[in-house]
Amino acid sequence: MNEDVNIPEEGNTEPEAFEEKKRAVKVKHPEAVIEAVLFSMGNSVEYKKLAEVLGRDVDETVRLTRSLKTKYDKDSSRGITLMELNESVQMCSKVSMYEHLIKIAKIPRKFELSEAALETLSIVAYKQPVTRLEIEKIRGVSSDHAINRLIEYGLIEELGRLPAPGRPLLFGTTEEFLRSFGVKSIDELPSATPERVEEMKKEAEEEAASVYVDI
Amino acid sequence: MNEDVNIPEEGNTEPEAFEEKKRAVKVKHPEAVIEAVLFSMGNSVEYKKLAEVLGRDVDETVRLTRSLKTKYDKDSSRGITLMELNESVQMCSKVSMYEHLIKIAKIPRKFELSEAALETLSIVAYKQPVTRLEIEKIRGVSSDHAINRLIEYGLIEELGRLPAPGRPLLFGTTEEFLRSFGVKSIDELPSATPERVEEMKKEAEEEAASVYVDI
Amino acid sequence: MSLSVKLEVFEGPLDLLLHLIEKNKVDIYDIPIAMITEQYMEYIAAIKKEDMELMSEFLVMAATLLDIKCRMLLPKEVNEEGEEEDPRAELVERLIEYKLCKYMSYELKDRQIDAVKSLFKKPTIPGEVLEYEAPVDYEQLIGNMDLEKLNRIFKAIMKRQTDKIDPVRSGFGKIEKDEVNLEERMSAISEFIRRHKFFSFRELLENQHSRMDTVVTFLVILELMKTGDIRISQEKLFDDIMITSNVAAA
Repeated sequence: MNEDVNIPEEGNTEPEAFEEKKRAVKVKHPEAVIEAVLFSMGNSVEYKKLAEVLGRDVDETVRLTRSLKTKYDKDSSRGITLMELNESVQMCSKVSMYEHLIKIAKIPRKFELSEAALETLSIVAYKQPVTRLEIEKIRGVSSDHAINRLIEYGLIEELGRLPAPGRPLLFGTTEEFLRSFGVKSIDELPSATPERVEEMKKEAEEEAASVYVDI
Repeated sequence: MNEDVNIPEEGNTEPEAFEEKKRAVKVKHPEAVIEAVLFSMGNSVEYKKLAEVLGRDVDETVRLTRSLKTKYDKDSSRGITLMELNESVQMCSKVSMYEHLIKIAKIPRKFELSEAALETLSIVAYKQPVTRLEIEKIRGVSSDHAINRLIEYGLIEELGRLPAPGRPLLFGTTEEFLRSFGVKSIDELPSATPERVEEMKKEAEEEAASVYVDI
Repeated sequence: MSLSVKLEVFEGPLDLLLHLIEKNKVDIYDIPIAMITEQYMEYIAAIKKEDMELMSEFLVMAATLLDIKCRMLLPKEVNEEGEEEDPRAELVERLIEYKLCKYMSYELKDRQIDAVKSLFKKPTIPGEVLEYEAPVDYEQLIGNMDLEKLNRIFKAIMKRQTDKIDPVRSGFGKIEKDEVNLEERMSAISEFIRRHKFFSFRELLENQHSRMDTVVTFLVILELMKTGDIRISQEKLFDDIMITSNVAAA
């Protein structure tokens, strides 16, 4: 693959160097052949190999290929183009086509909040800052998935860590949440005041203590 | 992958059922988009899906695609074309490019179908959905081996079971069959209709008549 | 006649018969059955008897041919409509169908020759396309949810949580698990629905604190729905379930 392919320089026209070309028959429609070859191969094709198929020298092959690329690029009714890579060339879709490709290559995401996510969101909204454990205690079920989903959607975020044993993460709602729910300011929600953090810290400590007692 | 994505509507009170159509914007260069999509996807793409990307209805999409195919076919500087397969379309290299492509591309192993397999395949193609028993009745010989071979090659597939005693399996042809035999759709095959039988009868009679003259 | 032709070259008895018909240039609709049968017998007599399965299929056809030959010699049978029946009719039909199948298989073979010359390619979807993540569509995500509804959900959760804690029993060191009697609850609720036309599920749950109570009450409601004694409705997610009794005294 990585042999020394020497792309012949413009002036290099030694007639003896064309030994292996003796059986090379010039194909009639080189552009069509380049298109068909690059399409069928899918991956990159060395100019050297393409030249063999075209029955032309590498130099001319490069020239033909480049002019084909120019033709593709200039024509807005074309969705494909060529990409030069080292001593090879590959067919690809035009960058301007990506937005359309996305529609067909990607399964559209469904944006919806499950019941679990809504419950979790309401707890975060009204109890923030709140730890994972607290959410789960209130809901009575593990809420990892719902929390991750809400973070992914950008409705809640990590606010920091509670200065308590285990240093659990604290969650709160985001600005996007306020925007989406038409909340003018954070004041409309119980805010994350220092007092609330203190309160939680105490709770967490008590909890930790009670756990020890239980054991 | 292929489920119809139904965006859940909370209180679906909008009279228009064209929920997803509201975002369908007619793309500017449909030919370029068809080319880019079919090139990138490689596999066959349903007209229905292509229509979504183009922001046009299926009929217009089919029309656009066919005119693009005609354009490819007429232009001898093009090496690719399109192949219609039932309700889908796929990009492929032109048949005339084959002689050049065999020099460079890995040609997929051509499966040599036995006479028995071809007979069986033609019965499945024309009589589908068809049971093993029906195939054997027409051929006059056991066809297990041929059927298994065709399934292995992906040319026929089980379609379900006949709601009859024994619940026999029903077979039909696949998209791979259409591709491998260059058939747009089953309807396009020369029909084995009663008219065709009549035609054959006439031919036979004429033949017989000419024989008598000869004698 | 040369018997060097191996039987294996024929796909089956029908194929052999078609071959004989074509070789003798006879009309498929008027098969000289005696002649064809004779030639058919010569062929199968010549083949090796190794492949019994293949052989049996050819022998079945031989028997059919002999049967037709005999019936041709007898006075013609007449069907219900008084028409003469040709003993060859069924065989002819099968041969025609088989011939069609052969014809179609040649057609397919021809098409395959060109079709394999079209090459396809594997998907090459640009990385940027594959990595693309659609931005969150908040309008769709939030739907018609608003802060007020979120607050209702929150209150419902908090209520659910306090309901779970029996204020009296939680004071005890140990909570006794008591059995809830389904039948008892059933008759209590049946009695309730005779006296109340319209009430909510939460009303029914008043003074029921254990999870078991809730479950049993819910089961009873389902049962009463099935019997048609009540109808239920729930406006929105998390809303209280409204129950309408069909058996309440007006």
